[in-house]
Amino acid sequence: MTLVPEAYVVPLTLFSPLVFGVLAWLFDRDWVRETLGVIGAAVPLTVLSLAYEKASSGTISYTIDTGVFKLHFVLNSLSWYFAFIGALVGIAMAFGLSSTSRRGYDWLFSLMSFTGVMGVFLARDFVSLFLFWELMTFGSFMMVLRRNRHESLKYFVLSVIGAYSMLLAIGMVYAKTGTLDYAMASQTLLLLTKMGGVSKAYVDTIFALFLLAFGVKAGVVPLHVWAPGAYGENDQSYTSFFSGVLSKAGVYGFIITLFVMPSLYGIYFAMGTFHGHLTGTYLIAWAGAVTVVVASFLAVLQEDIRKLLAYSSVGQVGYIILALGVFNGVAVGGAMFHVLSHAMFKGLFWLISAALILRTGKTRFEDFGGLAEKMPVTFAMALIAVLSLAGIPPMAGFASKWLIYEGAIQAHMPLVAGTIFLGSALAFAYVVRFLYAVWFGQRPSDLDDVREAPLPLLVGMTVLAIPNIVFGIAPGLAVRLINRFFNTNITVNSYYSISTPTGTYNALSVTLVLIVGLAIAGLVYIYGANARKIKVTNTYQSGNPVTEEYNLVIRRNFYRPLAEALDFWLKYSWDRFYERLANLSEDFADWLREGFYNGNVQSYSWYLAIILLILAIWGVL
Amino acid sequence: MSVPHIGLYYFGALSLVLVGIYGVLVKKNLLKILISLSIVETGVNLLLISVGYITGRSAPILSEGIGPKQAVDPIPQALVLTAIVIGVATTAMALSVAITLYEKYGTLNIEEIRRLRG
Amino acid sequence: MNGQYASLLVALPLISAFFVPLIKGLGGRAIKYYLTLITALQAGVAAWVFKTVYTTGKPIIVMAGGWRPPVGIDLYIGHFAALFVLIVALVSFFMAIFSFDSVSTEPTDKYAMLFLLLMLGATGMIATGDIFNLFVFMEITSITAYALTAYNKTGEAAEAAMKYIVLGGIGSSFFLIGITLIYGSTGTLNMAQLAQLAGSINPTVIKVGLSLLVFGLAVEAELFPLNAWAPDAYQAAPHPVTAMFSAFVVKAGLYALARLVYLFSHAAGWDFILKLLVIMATLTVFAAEFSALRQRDVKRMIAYSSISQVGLIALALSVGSQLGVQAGVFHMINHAVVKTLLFLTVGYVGVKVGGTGIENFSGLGRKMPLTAFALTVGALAAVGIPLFNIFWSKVWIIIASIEQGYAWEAGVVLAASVVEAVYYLRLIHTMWFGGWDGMRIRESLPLGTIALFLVLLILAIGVYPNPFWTLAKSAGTDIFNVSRYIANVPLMGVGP
Amino acid sequence: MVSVLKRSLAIITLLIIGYWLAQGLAGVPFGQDRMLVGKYYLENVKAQTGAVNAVTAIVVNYRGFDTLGEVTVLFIASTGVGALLWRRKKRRTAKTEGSVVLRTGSELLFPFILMFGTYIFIHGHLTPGGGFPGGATIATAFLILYMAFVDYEIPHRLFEPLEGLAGMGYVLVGLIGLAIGSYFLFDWIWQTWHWGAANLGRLFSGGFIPIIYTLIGLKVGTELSGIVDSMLTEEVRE
Repeated sequence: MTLVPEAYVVPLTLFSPLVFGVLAWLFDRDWVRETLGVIGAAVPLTVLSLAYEKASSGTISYTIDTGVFKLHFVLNSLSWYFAFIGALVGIAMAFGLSSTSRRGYDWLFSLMSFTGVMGVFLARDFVSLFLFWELMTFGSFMMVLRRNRHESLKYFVLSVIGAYSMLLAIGMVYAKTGTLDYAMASQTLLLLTKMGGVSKAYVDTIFALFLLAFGVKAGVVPLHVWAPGAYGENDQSYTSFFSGVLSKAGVYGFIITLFVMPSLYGIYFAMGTFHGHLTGTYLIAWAGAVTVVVASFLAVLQEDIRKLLAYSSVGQVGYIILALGVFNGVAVGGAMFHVLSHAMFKGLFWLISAALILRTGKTRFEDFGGLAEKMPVTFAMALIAVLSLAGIPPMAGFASKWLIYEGAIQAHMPLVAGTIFLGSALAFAYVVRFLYAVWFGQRPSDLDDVREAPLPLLVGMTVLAIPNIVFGIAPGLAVRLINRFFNTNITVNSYYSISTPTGTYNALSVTLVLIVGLAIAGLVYIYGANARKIKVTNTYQSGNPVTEEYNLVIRRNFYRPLAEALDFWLKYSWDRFYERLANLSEDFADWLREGFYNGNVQSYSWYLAIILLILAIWGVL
Repeated sequence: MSVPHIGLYYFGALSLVLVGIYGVLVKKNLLKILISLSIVETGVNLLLISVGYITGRSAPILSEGIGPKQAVDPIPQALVLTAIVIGVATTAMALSVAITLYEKYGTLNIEEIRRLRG
Repeated sequence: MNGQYASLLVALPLISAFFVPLIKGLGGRAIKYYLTLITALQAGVAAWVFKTVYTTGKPIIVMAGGWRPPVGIDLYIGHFAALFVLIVALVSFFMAIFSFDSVSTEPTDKYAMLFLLLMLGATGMIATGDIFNLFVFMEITSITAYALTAYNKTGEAAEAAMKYIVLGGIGSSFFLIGITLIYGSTGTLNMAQLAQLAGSINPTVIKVGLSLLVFGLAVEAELFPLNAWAPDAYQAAPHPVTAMFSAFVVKAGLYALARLVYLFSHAAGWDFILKLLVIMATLTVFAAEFSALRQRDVKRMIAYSSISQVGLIALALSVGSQLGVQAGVFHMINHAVVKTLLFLTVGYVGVKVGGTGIENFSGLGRKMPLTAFALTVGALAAVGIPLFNIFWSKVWIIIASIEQGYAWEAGVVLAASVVEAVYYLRLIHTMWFGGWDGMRIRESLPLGTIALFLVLLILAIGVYPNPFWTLAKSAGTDIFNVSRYIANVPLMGVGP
Repeated sequence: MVSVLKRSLAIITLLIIGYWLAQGLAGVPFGQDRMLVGKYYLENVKAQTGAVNAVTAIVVNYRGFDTLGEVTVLFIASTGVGALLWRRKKRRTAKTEGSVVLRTGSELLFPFILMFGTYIFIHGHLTPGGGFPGGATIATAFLILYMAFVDYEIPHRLFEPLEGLAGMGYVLVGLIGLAIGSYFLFDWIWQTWHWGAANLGRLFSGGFIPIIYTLIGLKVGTELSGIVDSMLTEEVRE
């Protein structure tokens, strides 16, 4: 702790990425730029690691006085947890960018959004939240803008809608409470609600606006439409941060509305119950569940590796939202845990896709195959990521999903729990495809001279792969951390073993069993199996001849039957709905413009007369 | 709702204003519109000056026999002087614009002078 | 120096404008240098006034002819006026420099005179303390504006001027009727005295009178639906003049509107006027944003954007709280900076590339990097991205209007702002990622300096708004706090 | 049909507006004495300004700022009209030469109209009138010349500088007031020097009112003539 004085912890965490980003932009030379960028991303991680003791036992606060508003930042165990996850993915992103990007522009804006995320996590009042929220959105938006105008526009419009809802909500809070501090505002609001100073509808509106604002960033269906494009049409190294951490800012927003502002907490009770569940949170749980199902189905059907990962991201964040909505200790603990594990495995995934795109220049499954031999280290990383995402022990992804599932069962939400199961099955379906289509099978001849991913990218992957295993084998580590800021009701027996009121998960024993099992299977395979080679294309045909266009190999149209089964549902697309809405408003704009500003000065004089008439009628009556 | 009692002078001035506005709202010819605007201005000026009138008193020139108690309010008259000049200036500007418009568009029909719209 | 020397603010541009016919023979360039010199001098005077007012904390009351109000006309240069007179002078100075590149239409000497008188008119409107004098200065402003709108002598320019004249003419006539009514029932024209008497005026008279005053000023202040002249005038006027319209001419109208409305805050029917203004302001934002959405001409698009921002200011000024007025004033400052920058850069592109259609902005990032950069910063600021100046004022406006119970209006305004974000985004994308014809244009050094100065100002206010917010607060209080206004004017006891 | 609808709508609208305005005006009854500041002027005008005509005293002295603005407005109009109708090469437009009666009459009357105009503006502080009517009268003289003679043009080289000089003169008088009496537009002639206190009600009195009105008269005369000139010229097309 003596290494970094307490007063510098927060400003260093907040501003070093931005400052170094600007420097990298200014000194736009190879190596200089990358070095500066990596330093900028490394500072928060270092500072946060050093500040762990202080932050987990107390708080470090910091205030900036802009004169217009005072900006408060607090580093406590909650914000430390989120910020640390962010910083970890951030440094991985920086390593990745060193390989994939040669532009100062990218460094500037990706590090700008880094600063934005840190600000969002550390903010303790609404203005700082909004300010850094916008900074974060702006940085990520500029990254998309450079690559695709249409997708950036979609992202931007939805973000702006979210931002303005937040602004409106903040304004409404401030108007009634006169303060912008989370704690103060929520206390005052609670008091006012109790005394009847604020109507229920007013508070409901605030609540809804906040959820809208955070829902956009978290990509809750139907606000997710920006995500596939924005995640996909981007520098993939940056996407690891974008999808891994920026979406968590949305989650963090949900956490603020649900837990940091206890008055809103009180409002859930005021909103009444529905089948024994609090209506407000039940809605959130279902929003999450729908997100899980819809996004997972869509992910399964994608033919583009980036789209698949993007929809998968949306779906996985859906889990977190769902768990928050389940609203009991275990589920929320699981949500917090899943924030960690999702950031780790999805960040890893995107870095892998960055490596693939960098080395092959291809993005569609049909163009890949057999890369495991060419890029062995990347393949090992991919294996970890896939296992973790699919929720297979001993990876972090299993522990978190298990907790969420336990929580849902405890809360007597069988349907919600069912969606978790369905989502897991679907996740398995798409990661299998990712695993098989990309790494195994026949290798297209143009991929024969593919090389292993460059070193910085591999370093980045390693940074993210290790936590996947560590927190998988030692879930107690994470849960103990979470227990510091939230009473999860989960007992930590040891680093390796955690217990909920209904069950115990001993990661170490599971791992050991698994290793033993694998070893036996391996032995059986090596010594006992009577293996016969078959053609890869044969798997699905089962001997029946098929036409060429219905040739469903794992690399092409693999899940086409599923798509046909879902035909009816796929007709409806939120994307198209929004497109139509946009067209409608453009038509409205034209109508207004041509109709009102019609160029005839006499009509304009009539407008004046009408205003006079309104004044007159008011005067006469 | 009762009919407000206003003097004949007010009524006349007000009528001029309304007649002028009517012209602006209905006439298609730009020159007629500009003339209507002038009528409005005249009406307003008359209104302004009649507000300053005090029954039975004379112009505020304090020469023989007219003291401060025998003169009407001088301020509206001073204001009207200014307002008239402003009206003249506006009309002059408007007319030169109309000349330019006629040169460029070949018409003074305001329904045809609509290149700027939307 | 004696505070009365603040009258130089009016005298200097006047005498300089009258001087122009004598140096007509020297040629256009010399006259533009002269124009720059005079605006710089005016900025100097304004800076002195600003310094005096803000160091003493007392307004300067200029009494013309030595008569104390209400007998004579006074110029009330309080915190607001001192600040805005400085902004007027500075913007004029910048635009005088811009005129070198952008105004080549003859006769330049007349342009210079009209330019100076436009500056004078706005200065007078902001400074005056007499309601009829306000009318006179308003007419000076608007008649110069008519002339300057038509200055390019194209058909479109004349058309725009014609619309402006007709609508402005109706507006000012009714404004004068309003003055008539109010004078008729009080017998005075001094604003401070009117504020004292406001409560005792016959309710019918004050209702009608105040409505008419507001109506007349709302035409100048571009409130929907009285703003139909504005986009045309903005588009057709020479580029520097457009910037001036947006930066201070409309602000002068808004200020006058706010000043009069708050002066009569004890009058009957006041709440209704306020509500009406809020509705009109909200509609202004809404209609203007949507009209800008599909605009192909960038100058016109920014004109609509300017109108919408004006609507936002009007909303802030008419929510009826001190915070609202302060936020409105803050927005006025920010808007003046941003729109000056936008119209400067767009106009410069128009001059250099030959038009302000959106197709001319394609690849601007490589064609004219500095201009494109400045334009981008301006556009981002206009959208209200944090760390740019408009963000702060917008936040306060939203908060202030919700605080006064206008949550719906705030919602509509924000929804319309989404539209604003879309069209600015299109512009930015076209500039940086659109096709480029390979041409590179040399950018002028003085204009680049001005643009960079404005960019830095935008960022400075965005990053550290405190000093400007303090300014805006005292200026806003100057408008809102009527009793202090009355106390500051040395009224002599002319009473019934 | 549309036109009838429009007309009737206009009439109804205007009747309602008219009724509303009339309601307002009813609160300001005609012919009553409601003077407040006006009374002060009437009571003090002679002593404070040396003018008999209260209106001109108000126009030039008490409310000098208005008049300065007024002069400016006219100046703007002449400048604006000049700017708008500016031609690279221009000539007079005239359809026909005036008749003999007109030509002879205008030549005869011209000096007298000028004199009358001058009379009006130098007696502004005593009689109804002043700089603006006087100037307008002078402009009429030139208008008559324009109508009578096809190729008549005002002496531009004289008029334009004169217009500027007269305006500058007005501001300078005001600035001298600022220097002497420390107020802009301060009537130093009357208040500091007390000139003409002895001939109240005669020509040489009224402080700086006659001086300003002379300047205004010159200015208005030249300006209005200039406007007439601008409007009566057209472009020469090669």
